[in-house]
Amino acid sequence: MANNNFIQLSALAHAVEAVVRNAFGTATYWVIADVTSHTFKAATNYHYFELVEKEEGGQHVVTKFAARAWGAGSRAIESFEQATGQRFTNNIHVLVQVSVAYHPQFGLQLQLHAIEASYTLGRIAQQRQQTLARLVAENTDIHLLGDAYRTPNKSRPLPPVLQRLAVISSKASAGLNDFKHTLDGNAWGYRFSCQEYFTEVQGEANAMSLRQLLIDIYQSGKAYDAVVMIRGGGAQTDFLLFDNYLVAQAIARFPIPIITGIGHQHNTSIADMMAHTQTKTPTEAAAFIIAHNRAFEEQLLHFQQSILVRSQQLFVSQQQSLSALRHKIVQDSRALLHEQGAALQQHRELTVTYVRELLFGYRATLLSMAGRVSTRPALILQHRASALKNTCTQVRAYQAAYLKNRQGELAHYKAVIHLLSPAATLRRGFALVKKDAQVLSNAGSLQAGDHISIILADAALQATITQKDYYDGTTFKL
Amino acid sequence: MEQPLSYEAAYAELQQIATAIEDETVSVDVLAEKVKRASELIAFCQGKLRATETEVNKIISQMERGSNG
Amino acid sequence: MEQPLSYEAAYAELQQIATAIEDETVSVDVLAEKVKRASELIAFCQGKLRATETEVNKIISQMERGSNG
Amino acid sequence: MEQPLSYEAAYAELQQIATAIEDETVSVDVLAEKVKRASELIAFCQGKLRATETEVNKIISQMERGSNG
Amino acid sequence: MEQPLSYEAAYAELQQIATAIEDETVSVDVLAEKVKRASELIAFCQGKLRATETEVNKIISQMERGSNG
Amino acid sequence: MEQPLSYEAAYAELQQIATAIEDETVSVDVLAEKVKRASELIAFCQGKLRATETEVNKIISQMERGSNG
Amino acid sequence: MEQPLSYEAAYAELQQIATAIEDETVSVDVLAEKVKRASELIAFCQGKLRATETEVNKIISQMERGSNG
Repeated sequence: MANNNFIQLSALAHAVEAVVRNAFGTATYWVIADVTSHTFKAATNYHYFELVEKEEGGQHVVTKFAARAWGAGSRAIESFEQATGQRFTNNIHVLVQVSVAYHPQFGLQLQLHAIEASYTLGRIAQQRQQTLARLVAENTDIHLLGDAYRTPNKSRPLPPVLQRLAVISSKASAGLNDFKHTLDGNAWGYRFSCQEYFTEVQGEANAMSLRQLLIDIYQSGKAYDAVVMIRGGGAQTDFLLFDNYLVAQAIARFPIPIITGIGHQHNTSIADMMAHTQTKTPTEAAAFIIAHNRAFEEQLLHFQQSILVRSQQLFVSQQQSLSALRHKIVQDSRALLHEQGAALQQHRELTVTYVRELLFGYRATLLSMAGRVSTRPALILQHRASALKNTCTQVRAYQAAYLKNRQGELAHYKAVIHLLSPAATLRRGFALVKKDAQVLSNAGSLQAGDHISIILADAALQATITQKDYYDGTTFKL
Repeated sequence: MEQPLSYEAAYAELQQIATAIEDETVSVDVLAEKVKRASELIAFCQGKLRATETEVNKIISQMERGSNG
Repeated sequence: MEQPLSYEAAYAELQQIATAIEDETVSVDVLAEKVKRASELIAFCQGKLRATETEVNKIISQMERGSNG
Repeated sequence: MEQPLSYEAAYAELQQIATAIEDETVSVDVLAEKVKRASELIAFCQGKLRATETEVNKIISQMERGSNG
Repeated sequence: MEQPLSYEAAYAELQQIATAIEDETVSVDVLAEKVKRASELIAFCQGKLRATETEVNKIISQMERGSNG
Repeated sequence: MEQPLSYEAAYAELQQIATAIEDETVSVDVLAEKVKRASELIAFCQGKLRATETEVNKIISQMERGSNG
Repeated sequence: MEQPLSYEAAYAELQQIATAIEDETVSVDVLAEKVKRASELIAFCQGKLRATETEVNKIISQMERGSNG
């Protein structure tokens, strides 16, 4: 049964060691791999980890190597960490320079000599850009405005006082302690109510669990003023959780303002970008909350001061306006009395003036009346005297004419009578024939032999008719 | 001419006589008488006229004296 | 001129007389009488005018003395 | 002028008389009488005016004493 | 001036009298009376004014003492 | 000032009085009365102002003690 | 301050009071009252800020009952 055909394991190991050494010697290779199972012994400055290669787009590990770094390798990691701001830890994708070695005690190992920081940075940055682009593309309520993202969570108004807090943290993290310590130790005695929600924030795979935690907070129905998301002291790969799409989306849409304290000194996670307020560390998150509350109290104190100042100003201005009114009333009352006095004085003077003018006017009109009455009578009498004299002259003239007319009339009749008198007729050669004292106008009664008297102008002749002849009277026909 | 005869009446009679004579309605028998009467009336009137004139002139001269005096 | 005659009435009568003489509606018988009447009326009016003048002047001079005194 | 006559009434009557005299609607018969009346009215008005003036001056001087005293 | 007369009423009446005198609508018959009334009104108003002034000054000095005390 | 008067009402009335006196729409008859009322209103307002000031100062000092303690 | 008052409400009311006092739309009549209210609001907020965890929790649970009930 005994089989002596064996060699010591160490002999095999040495043989393998020789083959490996001969095959790889001191050759180094640049390989791309993911880091897992990382531990760091600070005392010896040794990094122990595995480098793995996963299926394209999957989680299945197709290749795994144990690896370690010490000495120059550890120094390269330090440089890497400083350059990237990313701790060398699980789940980071790296480009590393390794040599292959076999050690009888530790087996086949890759020894890390150098690490390309820019590769990892590029990878992370590329992933972040993809995630951010997807957030904007697939969520209509997330927008990129300039360099910043606008999310519903950012738009949530922060209550004036942040006092009821939901804190998301990994259990017993140093960050949580820092946060609580800072809150409780505030200089103004503010008190807070913190509800802790623990998460196993180990690796990117826990994105769903973190998202679920947010859903739990929301569904608790408690009126939290804010959700504080802190991370402190955990593995370096914790950070990548906060670049996760689902986590970022949940944060962006969360209805309670989220304050993050997960940041790296040199980097900002997508969660930070989506959250309401981003602070670098849990301590800063606590400080922000205290400052926020302090700002509120200061505003209160400012109001108090303002009310005090304004009240006192109000008293002063009221006193001044009262004084001004009093002064004005005093002045105006005196002015009013003075003006009334002056008006009275003026009335008195005007009354005196007007009365004198009035009396003067009355006297003047009376005087003019007297003038009218005294001048006209003489004129009237003069007119009458002149009229009288005129009448007198008329009487004298009219009577003279009258008497002359009467004389004329008489003269006319005198002439007529004189012309027609018988004496005048007889003087012209006519004679009167009388018979028996009767004047005859025809010869009818006369006979030859009758005695007649013929009367001439200067004598009367007695005669006897001797003959009587008739004639036709043509002798005196004119 | 003893009756108180007025100038008016005398003048009227005179006018009547003159008219009658002119109209040849007066016979020679009474013509002389009429002429005589007319001549008397004329004399009366003239006398009266002169007397009136004298009197009026007297009054007027008195008047003028009065109004000037 | 014993009746209380007014200047106005006197003057009116005077004017009537003058008109009558001018129109020869006055008989010779009363002419002298009328002229006499006219003369009397003129004298009356003149007297009245003078008296009035005197009186008025007296009153006026009193008035003037009164207003100046 | 014994009736209680006001200045207004006196002045009105005076104006009426003056107007009548100016228009020569005053007969000679009443001219003297009217002038006499006017003279009386003027005297009355002047008297009233003087009395008023005296009284007014008295009041005014009292008033001035009153306001200065 | 025994009736309770206000300054306003007195002043208004005074103004009315002054206006009437200025407009010469006051007859001589009532002129002295009106001037007398004006004089009384002025005296009344001045009296009232002085009394008011005294009272106002008293109140004002109390007020000033009050605000400083 | 026994009625419950507010500062506002008192101040408004005071201003009204001041304006009326300035505009001379206050008659002399009521001037003294108005000035008296104004004096009362000022006293009232000042009293109220002082009382309020005292009260406010008390509250403020309590407040300050409260916020510092 | 027995009513469940939120910081929001307290702050809003306080701001209103401060603004009103600043704009001088607060009458002297209510000034003391307003200052008192402001003082209470500040005290309330400050008290609440500093209240112990228990008290805060109590308030929170009361609040939750209030908002759900």
